[in-house]
Amino acid sequence: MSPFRKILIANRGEIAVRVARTCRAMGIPTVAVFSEVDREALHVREADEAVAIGPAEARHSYLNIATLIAAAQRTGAMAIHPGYGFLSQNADFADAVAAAGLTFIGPPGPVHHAMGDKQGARRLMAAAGVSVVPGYDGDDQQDSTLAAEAARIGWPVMLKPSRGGGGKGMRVVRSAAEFAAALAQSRRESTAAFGGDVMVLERFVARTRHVEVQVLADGHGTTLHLHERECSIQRRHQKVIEESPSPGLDAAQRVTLYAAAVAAARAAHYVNAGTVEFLLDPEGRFYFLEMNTRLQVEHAVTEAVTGLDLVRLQIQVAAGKPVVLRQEEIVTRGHALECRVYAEDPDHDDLPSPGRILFFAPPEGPGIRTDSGIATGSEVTVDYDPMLAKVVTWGRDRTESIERMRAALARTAVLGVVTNLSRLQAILAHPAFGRGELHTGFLDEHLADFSRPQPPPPEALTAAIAALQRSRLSSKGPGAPTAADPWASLGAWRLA
Amino acid sequence: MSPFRKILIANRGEIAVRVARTCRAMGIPTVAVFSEVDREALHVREADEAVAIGPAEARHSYLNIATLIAAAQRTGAMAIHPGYGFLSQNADFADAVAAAGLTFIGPPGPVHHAMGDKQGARRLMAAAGVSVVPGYDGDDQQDSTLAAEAARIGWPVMLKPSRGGGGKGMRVVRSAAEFAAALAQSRRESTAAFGGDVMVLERFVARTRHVEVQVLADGHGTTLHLHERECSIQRRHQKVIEESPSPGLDAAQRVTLYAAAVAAARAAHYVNAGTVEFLLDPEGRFYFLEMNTRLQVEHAVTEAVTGLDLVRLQIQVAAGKPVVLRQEEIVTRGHALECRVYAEDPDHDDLPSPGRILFFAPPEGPGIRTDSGIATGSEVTVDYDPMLAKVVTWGRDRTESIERMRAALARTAVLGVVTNLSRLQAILAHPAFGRGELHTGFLDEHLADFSRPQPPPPEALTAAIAALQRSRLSSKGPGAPTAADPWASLGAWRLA
Amino acid sequence: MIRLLWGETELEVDPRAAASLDVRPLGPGTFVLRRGDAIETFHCVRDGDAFHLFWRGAAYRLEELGEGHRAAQRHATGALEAPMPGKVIAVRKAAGELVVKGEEILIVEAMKMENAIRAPRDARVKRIAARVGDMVAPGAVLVELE
Amino acid sequence: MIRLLWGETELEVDPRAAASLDVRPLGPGTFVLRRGDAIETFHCVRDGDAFHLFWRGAAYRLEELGEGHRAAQRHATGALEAPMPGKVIAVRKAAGELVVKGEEILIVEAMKMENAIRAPRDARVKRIAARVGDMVAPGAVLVELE
Repeated sequence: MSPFRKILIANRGEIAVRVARTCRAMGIPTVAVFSEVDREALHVREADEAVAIGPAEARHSYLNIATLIAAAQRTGAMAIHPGYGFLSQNADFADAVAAAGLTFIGPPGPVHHAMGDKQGARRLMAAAGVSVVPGYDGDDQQDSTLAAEAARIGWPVMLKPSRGGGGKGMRVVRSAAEFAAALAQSRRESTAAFGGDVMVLERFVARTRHVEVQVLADGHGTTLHLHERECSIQRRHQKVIEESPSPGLDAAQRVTLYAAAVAAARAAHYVNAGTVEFLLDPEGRFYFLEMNTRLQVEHAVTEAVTGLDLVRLQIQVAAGKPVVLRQEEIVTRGHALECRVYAEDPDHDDLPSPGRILFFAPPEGPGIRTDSGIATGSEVTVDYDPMLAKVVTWGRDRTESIERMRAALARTAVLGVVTNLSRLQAILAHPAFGRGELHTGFLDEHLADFSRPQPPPPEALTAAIAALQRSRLSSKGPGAPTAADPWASLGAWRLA
Repeated sequence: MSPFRKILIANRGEIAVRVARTCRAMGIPTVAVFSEVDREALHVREADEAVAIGPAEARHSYLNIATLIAAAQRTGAMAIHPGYGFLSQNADFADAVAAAGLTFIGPPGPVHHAMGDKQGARRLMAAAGVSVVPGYDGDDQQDSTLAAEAARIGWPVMLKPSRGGGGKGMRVVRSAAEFAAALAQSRRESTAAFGGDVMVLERFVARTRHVEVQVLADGHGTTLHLHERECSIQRRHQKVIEESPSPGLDAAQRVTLYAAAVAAARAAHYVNAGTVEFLLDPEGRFYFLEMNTRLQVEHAVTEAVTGLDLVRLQIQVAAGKPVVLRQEEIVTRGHALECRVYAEDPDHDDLPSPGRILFFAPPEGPGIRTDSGIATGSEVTVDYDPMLAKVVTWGRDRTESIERMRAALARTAVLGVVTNLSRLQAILAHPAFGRGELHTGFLDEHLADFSRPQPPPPEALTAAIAALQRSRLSSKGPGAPTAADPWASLGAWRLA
Repeated sequence: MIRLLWGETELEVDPRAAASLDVRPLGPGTFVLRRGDAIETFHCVRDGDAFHLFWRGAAYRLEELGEGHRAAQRHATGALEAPMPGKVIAVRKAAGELVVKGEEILIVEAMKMENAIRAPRDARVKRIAARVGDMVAPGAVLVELE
Repeated sequence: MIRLLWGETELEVDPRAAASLDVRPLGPGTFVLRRGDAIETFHCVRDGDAFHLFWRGAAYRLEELGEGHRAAQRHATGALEAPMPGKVIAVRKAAGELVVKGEEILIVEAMKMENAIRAPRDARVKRIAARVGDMVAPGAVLVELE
């Protein structure tokens, strides 16, 4: 028996595709939603029904609570999966879904409310005895108060929107002189992305690792951890490469970390899948960073090492079923890596690179999983997050998963937009990465002057011109291509 | 350090692609070989070099020992991976490769010789105390002797070429009247496929399971088992669906079975990866069937449950490295299924269906792996085995892997040739399959009159005509497609 | 009406119904159909006068029939055709011989499997239209019975 | 010679050398090159006057330059261009104001990230060519400095 007759997926891109796939395996029909620019997007094709929800601008479509609930009601969806980003951590949305008699696949509103803003979460965790980074989480949000608190904490200071995630609006401020401009910019970004501009300040600790624990609670008294992920490779405070297990933890640290994560989840009265993020300083001390009350982008590495399907578990928990797994049954095997492929130009300060995907071929092979939101012909617009796909590899050990990832990245062909694939390859090839010597400043330390693109080798250019010549020849020839060369006429397809 | 500077893959299709992928992850360049009709085949594209080895007919190309060794020498390949089929179990080939100073990735010639023919293998196993199916494995191969022995064994009798595999030339003979014609046909097929026509007779036991154990021996004294696979779903004695673990074994049977397999491998002085096949009768008794001295088609299910890369292990063992795994480290997790997609028409007596692949989209999603030998545009010729691809799913338990397989098969789009996908779907949907009640006569018992193809629903036909209309419209329009509809002109691509 | 042949079955489609559908191409061979909220991604590829369709997990081959075209009489009485492309590897009977129902007349090999062409009824062989070694195309008449 | 532009760099290809290569199409956007035994599968897609190439794990965008065509002077002195398509969300300076090197002049948002257009040197603003809310295309001149 399917737990829900139909599920609406209130998201787009790779996560909407990925959620739809688990639903399909479970025999649950799905409803996609799409904004005007996403009418032909990949996530729409994966669904059984698709409802237009408004213009490109997210706040009028993917962030429009009333429209999403109306779409669910019209199509008879019994539950809504929010994915990540957008409304996934929005307490009002979770409440509104419940008020409409539907099931929100995620924690209930009060949990989002308590943990969804960093300010409240820091206070709750400190009260529960989980250590937090020294900082400021007060209600007085005047610019002058924040500037004074920043000076008290000591430079550099990390500026974080109390709401939000994904690195948006986060900034390291290195001196009092920079503070006012940085605060204003973070507040603007925060307002645009999350609809609020309350800020939290934290001491910026250099050379820290970002380590997080996946948790799962069923609301019937069971709260489990699904081991950790390390996400220290970041760019602009946005995760780029994640892995599990972390190469920076020993067995004793793991025990402590898992216990802290479960304690945090219990303190938050957590239900469904969530993530407790920690900062691990060079001395091996943990600090609670925040709790993400949703599925993470990087959940696939946990799936690879634990063998669990987190979306399936989310759906079962949302349906009120107790989790039958015991903690000791959740064991990891091998090592998994995830590389996020972004439409950003690593040679030009990571400028977004929207455009049409003229060719996309995901890598294939044993131990490789690609979760993609694009296909050849997809349009990458300026309206949404520039993440195109996640390449996930699994291996018996970290060496094998790195080997597989390097082979996979070299076969990930994306044409039409500029991607960060060259930087991902450089990171994977770096000796310090191979040794597992990771910290959140890894890219600045090791690859700050990475940007030295090499021109295509002469042989490649000649081959490309030959390819175009062949295409032209045959497109000048008589109408239909011959059986011997059926593809010739396609070589030249123009995408204006 | 790579164990070999370069490897030649003496095969084609999905297995050549699959071997090349592990080589790539290991950083080892590969050399593909191709017959005249395979010049553009997928396996060629996966390699770094590709050598033409002759005409379509396999005995002049993929079975031509001298040509293959010359190709390896010319390109500087240090080792040859034979894949499965073709020369993979050919003792002369293994010997010739070694004599040429190259490494054969598989057991040495004498092992192939001893185990590669069923006659010798039966005798060796009986001598080593492993039980074999009652039958005849004598040297006297006169038709009259075989007929008399068949009568002595009792009808029905299974007729098997002493050399060979893949079900070719195997036949169940139900009465003396059928025997002569069946023997002649099996001998012809055996000669064509394996170059010899010595036959073995075995009592045909109804409602048996086919269970096999993957073994791995390193030549330094370590012989390990990698658990079992069940391959009872067969058509024309050819495996169609395989899984691991077997749903028909209890813990005590597993212990016995693994011990028998390891004993068999040791008796054969086995080196490298191999498979010991058993027949499990309805009373739970095992009989040795044969030993396959090569990688199996279905090795991917073992990889899915053990997490081991068998091709990597094969290469390491061939390079003389000891296997560092301990038996107790080789544990299975969850359940894996493999479905073989054949270019055969299940509605017309499984007639082969060669042709051009006009469209191929492998299924995607968590827990799905597709090993394919084709891409859109590939030519499936009459010259080789009709297997196009293997769809492999993994799940936490058999229920989840079946769910995932059903979703995967429904998304495996192959156009241009007829495939057995409709039958695979029918098997997966059958309650007896779901209950794990498998035996080698499963298809005859449950799906003998499966062939009731339904016409496409009217809605589908109308949509198809609409798709063709759109294609025509735009191809009549002005030259370049518009940005809004860049694909329109491709909808109509003709493949003459 | 557009007339289509699926196997031996003739089917009809109203081209105006097709023209009014919301079907759009998404990539080579891939299309999406929308009817209200319902959405269906399908694959369709033209192949000469035929086309291939993948719809909800099933593949179909369809032939478009022109004006006044009739489905070919595929099985003229007494004619046995090659069921698939392949090579004739054995001929068991000659013209004038009698065959009983189920008896092998010749054998075509493809993809390393032998496929016997057997008598569908008791009859006398009128003509054997293939020799050992011949490559034959599907539908080629191999044997005529009286 | 065929002249190509890769970023700001001009490259040349001998069309006869290309014509003599063994390059064959394998599928949409996919080609195979053979030189002796060596084989290389690569991807190449045309896009107006440009084409995109995927070769040994790296992607390149190249523009074909016509006869006598010169690479455009992309950075006219004093003109600041939009680095990517996006929306102008803030304008900090007006014509006539002085700016110091590194100072924000305006902010373009795309994919939810803000990108500041900063003064490359101390200068006086001659013209601001965009207003808050404008959607701008890459290369569009946003600011002119004196």
